[in-house]
Amino acid sequence: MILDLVAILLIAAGLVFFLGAAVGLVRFPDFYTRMHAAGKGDTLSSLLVVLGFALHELRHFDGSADVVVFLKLLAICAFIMLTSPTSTHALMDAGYEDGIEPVLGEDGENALTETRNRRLKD
Amino acid sequence: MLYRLLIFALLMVTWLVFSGLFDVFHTTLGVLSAAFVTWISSDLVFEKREIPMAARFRQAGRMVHYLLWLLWQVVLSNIDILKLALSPSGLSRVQPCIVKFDTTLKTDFEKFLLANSITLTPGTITVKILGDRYYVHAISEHFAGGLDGEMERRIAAVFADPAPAKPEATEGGTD
Amino acid sequence: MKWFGLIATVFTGILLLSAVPDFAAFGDPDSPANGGLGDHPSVSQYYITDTYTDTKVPNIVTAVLADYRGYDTMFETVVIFAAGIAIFAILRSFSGPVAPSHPTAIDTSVEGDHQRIIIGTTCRVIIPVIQLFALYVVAHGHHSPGGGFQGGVILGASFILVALAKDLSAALGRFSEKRYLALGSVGILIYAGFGLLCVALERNFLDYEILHRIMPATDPIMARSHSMLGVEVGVAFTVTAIMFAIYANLSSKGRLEQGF
Amino acid sequence: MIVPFDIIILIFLVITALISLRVRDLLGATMILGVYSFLICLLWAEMGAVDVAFTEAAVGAGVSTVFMIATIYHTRRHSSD
Repeated sequence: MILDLVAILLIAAGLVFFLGAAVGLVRFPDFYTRMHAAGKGDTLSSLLVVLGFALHELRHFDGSADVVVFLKLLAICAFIMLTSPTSTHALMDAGYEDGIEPVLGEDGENALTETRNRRLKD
Repeated sequence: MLYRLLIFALLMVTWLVFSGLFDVFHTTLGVLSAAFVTWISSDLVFEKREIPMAARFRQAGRMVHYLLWLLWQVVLSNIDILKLALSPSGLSRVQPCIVKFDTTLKTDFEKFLLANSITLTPGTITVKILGDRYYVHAISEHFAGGLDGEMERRIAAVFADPAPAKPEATEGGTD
Repeated sequence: MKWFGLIATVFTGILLLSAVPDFAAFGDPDSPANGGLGDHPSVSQYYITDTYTDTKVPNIVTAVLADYRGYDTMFETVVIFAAGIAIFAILRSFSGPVAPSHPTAIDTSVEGDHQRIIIGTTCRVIIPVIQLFALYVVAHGHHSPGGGFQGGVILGASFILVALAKDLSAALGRFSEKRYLALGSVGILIYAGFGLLCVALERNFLDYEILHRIMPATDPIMARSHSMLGVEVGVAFTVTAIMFAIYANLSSKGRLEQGF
Repeated sequence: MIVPFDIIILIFLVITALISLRVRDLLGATMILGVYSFLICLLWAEMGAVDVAFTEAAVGAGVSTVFMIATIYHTRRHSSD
């Protein structure tokens, strides 16, 4: 019962973060800031939803099968934790290599220009 | 050799979690598969084989502690970005910049861990690592302030054994 | 030409759509495919009711694929092998030094970019887990979705991942040309070997039941189950080798040198 | 089988198929074909054909996308028509 409640809470929180990611994806100004919303809202929300499923699996202890499913879902969580930031980074990096100029704030600086200048000199 | 056994054990645990069937036939298949994977790709994980096994286990313990802390940070700052995305005035606070900083971490795995921790905590994404220098895209100066080095200190503390090295490098111990 | 294409597409579409009302409803037990016609029992009813008693395999799809229609699956594997050999025959070139693949392209990479610490480390950590998962998929085709094709593709993809994370030569160091050509053929030989063994024991090709005579500690039913596993392993070998072979030849224009 | 879910997936399938034909950038078209494969995979899974869905996810959305990207890398990136 309590586990069910916690599971529902986790899944609902995950969906709220998904909403935040989706809204951010539409509202933010350029590729890089959109990746912030898409890459990270995604990570935490999928983690929360999968954790919710995992707890839901644990709710009745009548066999080993449920525990195995729980562990498998935890393994999926670890996989997401490991690969999601990497793919976000890979997309950012690829975008920069492809020459997409980041939109900067008023006094925001772009430290990466130093590598780019060096590159042009060569 | 000891490391091969460790990798084999981790893979075997992973197999049992995947499989869920513990009869003799499937366990034998698991032993064969784990041995095969150990044979073809055990050189991929745990690059520094000279670190004693006990140090590895201490590192693994601290690593779990660090990951819990990281998870909490991720939740905290995700709430931040949620506010940013949903509040009507949030867009005015989006002032992106790309900052750089140098790290003192040595091994690839530590750098990887720091980079992915930065990417996981919202507001900042690692764009590039060139040598020791990190280039981080931050969604505003406020988030860039979070890179004050606390994360780096914590990671350094995880690996602060006599011989600095890589930790648990398979996610086999996911459970 | 464009208009002709449009007319042809629309005509075919109308033809296909006009056939839709004649279909049975999804999962209809009385449709000819499921229920049989008249008093002839249908083959799918047979699979559903008798697979487990025939073969002791809970996953009907695997039983149908590797046992009841094993002949079919064997030639599917041969088709994949032939595709790989065709790509090898067309692309592989043994000619001299390599011309740069993009002579006109501007190198836009930032200095020091070859390090790729983050991607490289992630791939290094997850590749063993992916390979173990591939073997798990092959081994548990009897109990859960999966089997030789899927497992083979995942195992091949793990080698492709090595090539993506480092470069092609690192992947070829693990899985050289000689090895993948040999493994691709060995897979089919395993499959055909199971069939020929049955012939040698005076049964039909791929009639696994008789294999209990040479397999230790099995009865005719378990012999079918275990032979299916063996056959799946053969399929997995071929698919792994061919997937990697196709990637290696495509990504390096058949020179197996540069690649990415 | 859940009919509204089916209809949503089928609509997305048609949309992705049309977009992949319209896009001039072949790399983009490849990505959208990956999405298409993944939607088909969802459809199979939802109809209960889990084995087929698994194959579609591994072959269609995974490896064949990589093959196409590897090919585009050695040909031209933009379609001429």
